[in-house]
Amino acid sequence: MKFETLSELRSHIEQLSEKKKPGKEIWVCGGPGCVASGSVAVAEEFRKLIEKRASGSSGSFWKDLTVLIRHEDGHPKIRTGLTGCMGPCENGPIVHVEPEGWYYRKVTPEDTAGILDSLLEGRPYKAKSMYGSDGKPSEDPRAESIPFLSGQKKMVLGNMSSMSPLDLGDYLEHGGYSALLKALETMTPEEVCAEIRESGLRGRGGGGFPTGVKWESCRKSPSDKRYVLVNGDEGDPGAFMDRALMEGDPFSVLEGLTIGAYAIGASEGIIYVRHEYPLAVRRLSNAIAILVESGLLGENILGTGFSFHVEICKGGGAFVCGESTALMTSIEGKPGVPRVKYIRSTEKGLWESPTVLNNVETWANVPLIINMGASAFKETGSPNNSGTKVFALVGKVKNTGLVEVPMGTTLREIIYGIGGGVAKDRPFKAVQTGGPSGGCLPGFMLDTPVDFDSLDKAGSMMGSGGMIVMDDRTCMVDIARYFIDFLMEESCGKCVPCREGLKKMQMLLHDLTGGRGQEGDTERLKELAEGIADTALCALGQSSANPVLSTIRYFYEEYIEHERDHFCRAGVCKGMFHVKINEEKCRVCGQCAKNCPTRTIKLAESGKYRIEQAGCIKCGACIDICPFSSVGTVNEVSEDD
Amino acid sequence: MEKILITSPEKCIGCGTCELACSLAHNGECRPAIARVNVFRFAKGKNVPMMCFQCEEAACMAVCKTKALVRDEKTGVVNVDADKCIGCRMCVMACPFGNIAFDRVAKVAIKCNHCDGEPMCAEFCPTAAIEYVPADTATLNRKKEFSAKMKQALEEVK
Amino acid sequence: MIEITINGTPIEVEKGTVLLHAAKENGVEIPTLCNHEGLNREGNCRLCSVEITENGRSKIVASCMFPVTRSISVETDNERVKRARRTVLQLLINRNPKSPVIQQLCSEYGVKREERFALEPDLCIRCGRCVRACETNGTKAIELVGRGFDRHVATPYETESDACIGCLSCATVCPTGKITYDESPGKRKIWHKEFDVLKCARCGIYFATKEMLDWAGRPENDRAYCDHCQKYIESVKFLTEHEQNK
Amino acid sequence: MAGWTETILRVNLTEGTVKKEALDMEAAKKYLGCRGLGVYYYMKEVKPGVDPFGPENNLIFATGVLTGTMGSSTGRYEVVTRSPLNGVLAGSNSGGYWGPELKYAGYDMIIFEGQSPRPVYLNIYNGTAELCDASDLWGKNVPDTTAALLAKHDPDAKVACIGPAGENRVLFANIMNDDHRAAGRSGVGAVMGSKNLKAVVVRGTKGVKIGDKDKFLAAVRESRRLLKENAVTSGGLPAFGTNVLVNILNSVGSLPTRNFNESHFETADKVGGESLAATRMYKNKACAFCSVGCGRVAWSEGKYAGEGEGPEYESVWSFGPDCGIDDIDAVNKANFLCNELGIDTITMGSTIAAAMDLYEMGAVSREEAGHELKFGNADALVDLVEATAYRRGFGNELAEGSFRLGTKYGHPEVSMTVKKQEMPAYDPRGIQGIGLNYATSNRGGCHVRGYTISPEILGLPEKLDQQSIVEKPAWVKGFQDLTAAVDSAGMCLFTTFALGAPAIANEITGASGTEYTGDDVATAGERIYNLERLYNLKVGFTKADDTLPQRMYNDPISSGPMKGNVSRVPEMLPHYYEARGWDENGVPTPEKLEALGLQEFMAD
Repeated sequence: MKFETLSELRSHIEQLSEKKKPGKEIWVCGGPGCVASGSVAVAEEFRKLIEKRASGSSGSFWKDLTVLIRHEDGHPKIRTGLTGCMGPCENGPIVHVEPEGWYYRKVTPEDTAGILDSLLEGRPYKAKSMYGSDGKPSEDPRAESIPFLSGQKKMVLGNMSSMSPLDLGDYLEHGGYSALLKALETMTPEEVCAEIRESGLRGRGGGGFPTGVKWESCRKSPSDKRYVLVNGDEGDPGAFMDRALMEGDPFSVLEGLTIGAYAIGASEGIIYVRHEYPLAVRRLSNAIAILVESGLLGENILGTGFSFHVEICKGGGAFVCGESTALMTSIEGKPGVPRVKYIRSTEKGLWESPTVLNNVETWANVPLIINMGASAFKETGSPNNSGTKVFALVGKVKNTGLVEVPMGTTLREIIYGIGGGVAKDRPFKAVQTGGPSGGCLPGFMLDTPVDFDSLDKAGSMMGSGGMIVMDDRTCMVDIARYFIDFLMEESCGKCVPCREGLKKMQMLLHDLTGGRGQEGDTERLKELAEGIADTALCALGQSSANPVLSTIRYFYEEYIEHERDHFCRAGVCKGMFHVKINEEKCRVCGQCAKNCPTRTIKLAESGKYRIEQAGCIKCGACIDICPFSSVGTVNEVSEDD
Repeated sequence: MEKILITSPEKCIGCGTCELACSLAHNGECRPAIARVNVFRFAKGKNVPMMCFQCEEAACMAVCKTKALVRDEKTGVVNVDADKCIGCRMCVMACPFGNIAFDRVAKVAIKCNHCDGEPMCAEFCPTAAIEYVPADTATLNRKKEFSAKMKQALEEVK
Repeated sequence: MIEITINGTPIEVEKGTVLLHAAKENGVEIPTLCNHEGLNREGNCRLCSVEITENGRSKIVASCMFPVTRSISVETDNERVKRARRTVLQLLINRNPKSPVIQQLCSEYGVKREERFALEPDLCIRCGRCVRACETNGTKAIELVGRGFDRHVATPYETESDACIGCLSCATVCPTGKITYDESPGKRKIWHKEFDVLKCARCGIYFATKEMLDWAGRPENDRAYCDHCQKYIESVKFLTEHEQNK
Repeated sequence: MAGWTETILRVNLTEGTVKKEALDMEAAKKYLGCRGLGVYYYMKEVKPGVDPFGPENNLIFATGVLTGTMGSSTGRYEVVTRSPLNGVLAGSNSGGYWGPELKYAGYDMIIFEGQSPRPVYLNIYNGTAELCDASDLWGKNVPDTTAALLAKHDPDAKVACIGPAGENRVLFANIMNDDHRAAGRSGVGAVMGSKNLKAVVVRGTKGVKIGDKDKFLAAVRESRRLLKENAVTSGGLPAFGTNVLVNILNSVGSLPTRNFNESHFETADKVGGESLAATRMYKNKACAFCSVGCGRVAWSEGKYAGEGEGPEYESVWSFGPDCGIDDIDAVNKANFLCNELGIDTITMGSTIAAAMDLYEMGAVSREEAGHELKFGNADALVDLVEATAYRRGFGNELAEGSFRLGTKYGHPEVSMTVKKQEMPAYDPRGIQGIGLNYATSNRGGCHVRGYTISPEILGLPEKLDQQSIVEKPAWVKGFQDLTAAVDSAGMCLFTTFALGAPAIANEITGASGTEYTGDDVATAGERIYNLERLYNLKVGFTKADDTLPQRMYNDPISSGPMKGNVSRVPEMLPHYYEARGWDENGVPTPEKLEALGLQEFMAD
């Protein structure tokens, strides 16, 4: 249907809220992780099953399996379909059942009948329950008793586990567009800006700049033409927060954007999405088409005289295009290279017009704030860091996945609470936040609250929400090398410090991790990194030194070992360590010998296992397999080793 | 009052001192080949000193993309902002009179700028064949006559 | 007007003036490689870095890009600034050891090429002046292609470009002498493209490519002479006119 | 050093090679350029007494420190070689635009060595210098040669070349540049011809560096002011050219007439500068960078119709009064022909005057002369100029100059020469100082090596009694030295009407960036003069050659204001030697040479 006036939309929304939710809902996670592990087949199976059981119906089925499969004819009414990412990717395919709120892990098509039956019978399907706090399938598969889910506060991701990303109706049912309605009906643009400022919302793309301030300054810049942009050029390795939002809840992003356009007086919006996210593009395009059809985008929206058009711009996937000025140059059709930014984009941005560029997650926060009001929004989070933040929790952690927590939650709560701790219970070594240009924080910083200011102070950054957990088998110098290699690939090459400086950092790090370190290299690296941080042109270049600086800051000793002793304690850097079994710790379980690919671990006269150094290829399999942590690295081995 | 350089070819004895004064003033060396003013010598003792007319509709200015050629509204002189010149030579291509050139060593377009109000060619011309005079109606007419003839002649060629 | 201090000296500058200019107008020279007054500024080389302090917070900015909009204090030559410039120069000399201008700057700042990090010598510093010149001229025959360390100036597909007119402004604005061209009587070769260079009908010097004259809109029938000889021709015309009027 | 290009070209015509060399900057500093530098290089490189027409004689084209700069009248260069006319070390100075152009091409000097097996010319375009075939130019006169070369090369190039006279080794053939300016005297064109070198084409687009721009401009401003304020340089010369002197000299009874048989020409006015300006002149013309503009662009009419530049006073005199001719068209025509054919006008006219003298006394017959060669025969004059250039008929005799002519016909006394070179247009009997200058001039009969006419007649810088001899030796020395310096620096001699050594020194200082005082300049002049003298002594000239034709001593002026006077050179000569610091035989003393820094040239 098309909403012609505010009141039409209002009455539609009011109707929806009066209506009781119909029957049961079986949602299959359609996030990329779950799709990869077979969730589409699961959804298909559910569809067939419900179809079969429903009496004589055909309903309308969309060919695209990623769309909602709806069947309302049978009794009781059961809806099923694919959603956006539900979060616990490690455990996919995930199935979420409403209104019970049950979550199932690693669901296969074979489980579907059981789940459907159990649902109709009103009991959980325990076989595939998510793990409880004891690390075993939970008796109660509700989110509250699953640490991974209960530790989170899903605000932005709130609706994603229980609606179709393709259906505006679903979105409206979940309260969608009430915020736009409220803004258009009851607020002036200035008031919207003020509300956002008041909420303390800060840019979720990593900069943490107060969104409301940005909007107000853009609104004040005199111009006939203003733009609102969505930065959907998520490029950090391992990060997928924005992707999840764009794929899973495109309407919320668009609603936020529309509110923003209203607030700053823009009539055009552009969503910049990397072309590696074709699904996000499809979902957004679909959403835009529906919204235009429904009168929620386009000319004279809801009869208010406010017009707003949105286009999608597909980026080439260059990491640097996530940098705001590069993104704008890219939209302008030029190579995505950053511009020096002493004049804010809010004054001169896209096509030299005042522009507000916010990241996907920031936009998705906007309807929440308008709906609940600034003061209610601020109740979540910590001072000066209101609201929640979505993270992609990955690395050596038990539960990987998409998590949303209130700002100010400590690293420990996220990694150990939600994430369940370091995988295989190995010692925690560091957590990397902020993407490639973020930093690595050590164990003693685990109680750092995760917010913009604390992470900055700790020498890392919030970034867009990547969070990589590392254990003792991670070499910090090698990590720095990895990130510098990545950045080296991704540097646009425009300015000297980033282009040439990364090359030199890379040479130094390759020397250090290749056993060619020279005295003073760590200092050299530090000096260079500081120089780059001072002089690089864009935020990306300036922060490109962070992986090096933060690892040197917290893991200096490890650098010195690489530099001076040519020793890699983590046993990562080739040829820079020997593997040795600590006989005191060895319990003679034989795992190491069994797993040694070269069969060089033998039982020694001492009765303990010993590695014959001559044959050892330093693959580290024994270190990883030893349940007693008795195998480790040493710099030198003596004759008798 | 705006001042202009006017030439009286009939007074010119062809010594070329203006060329050296010009090159010395602008380039610190004595080098007719780089002078903005040139004297052409013909049979029967005829000599014609030539320099930029500071055209009202200057082709050089029109074609310059970097605003390296700017008219000083006070003096009417079209100046070269050397810092802005990128050496595309379009002005040289465009001037129908050959009155702007490109200095390959300094990498910059060069033209007469009245030596910023103290034109050395006029100062050193021994016969006042080049004069720097207030742009009153009479002198302006003389200048116009000179350049109008040029333009006319040029039109005929075209 | 906004009052700022440069190296402790208070000065007044017009709002929006970039620091590089504000400094220069007040006799403070700041080195730069990528800046060219006739071209869009890009702030690529970072050599013009200066330190600004505002509300007690200091940061390094590229003076060629930083517009004065608020009262700030600027240091153009303190230790941090020098260190920043040395960082830049060190990186440049490692890759661009043969450029006289880089050598000169390095000797001023006491920077020497590091053999260990020495890269294959290249004269190009990717400042993009050539590309901007070409773009400004409207010809757009060259561009910076490749990312990061591989970034370099080239014509599309590294082959001769229809857009190139052989005007040589790229070579003119190149600060390091990287861009060269071959010139032989009647021929000019640059960016893989060979041009015929027109010969002056009077003095015989080769003065311009046809493409340059086209680009400048010079009438087809008025292209016979170099600028000097054109001047001569004009003087002949003047004389002829003069005679006729007599 | 600024002011110099510090590069010279050495061309070996025998080998056909051209190479660049660094200029000896010590020498450049010491000898200022042009004449001095050329003489220095010549003496360092060529042994004394070589055959002027032989391959071992070098031909040097040299510019000076000021040539091509904005100094005063700096369009000059000098040709230095051994003269075929009289065996001295000749220096022949010329204006125009060629000299500066050579510097703009990047060279201070060209040294030609050897002898080309076939006609060639040297073409210089900045850094490029090559010998080219000149067989199609050989035989062409100066304007045709110049036009052909400019058509072939850059039309803005400058050409110095010889005409048929040079090719035919007329002993007083000159080298013409820019069509109308001449390195006139001493037969340097014949040497060029003997080398089979037809022309030197130069095009230069470089510049001359200025050492101290501010100082230089200050000096130039001051010089220009002085030149402007001077009646000769800003009045007489621009208006009437050097020819302004015809009436002046006539009025002081010192205008040699009919081969020095008289000193007053009744109808001189008809050929004077005033008449020329009023009836036969298009316009005056300047050499490069000259504020004086004494050149004439003139024509001739009737049967002598023609067009060209000049005539200068000396030419007017030699073809006019000295031949007893008052037909301005004939005089002009003879002058134009000399320029076109490449002949020195002074020697040409004076030789014809001597021939007329011979004819009048019956020593030459009408058949021999081909004309009724009486004084006043204008047709004969014009015809014989051309005949001389091509060595046609009697012209072949004339081509040897008056000394050989007189000797051949048994009357050496008709040759009005000093050291076999014809005296110019000032009667030494009427003007004592100029006589001493003639007698002692290093290139023989010549006025421009010590132009005492300036004080003796024009009253510049002060008026001297033309008949007095007391102060003349010192004045002659002073003028000779200053002239040597001015010639060498690349300035025009005429600037000295207004400028003294300090003004010249200031210009050189500014241009070169090296400090020169007025004394330095004068000393340089004296050094150059002594060096030339040393050459002449080495090739056999003696005190006995420092003399005038006997007529100057024995035949008093017969009429006019100076009636009854004879030259008193013998009285002045010892004082002159003394003033020069030479011994009684006119040989520079070792002390003098040492003081001038000429030890290396001391007699072996």
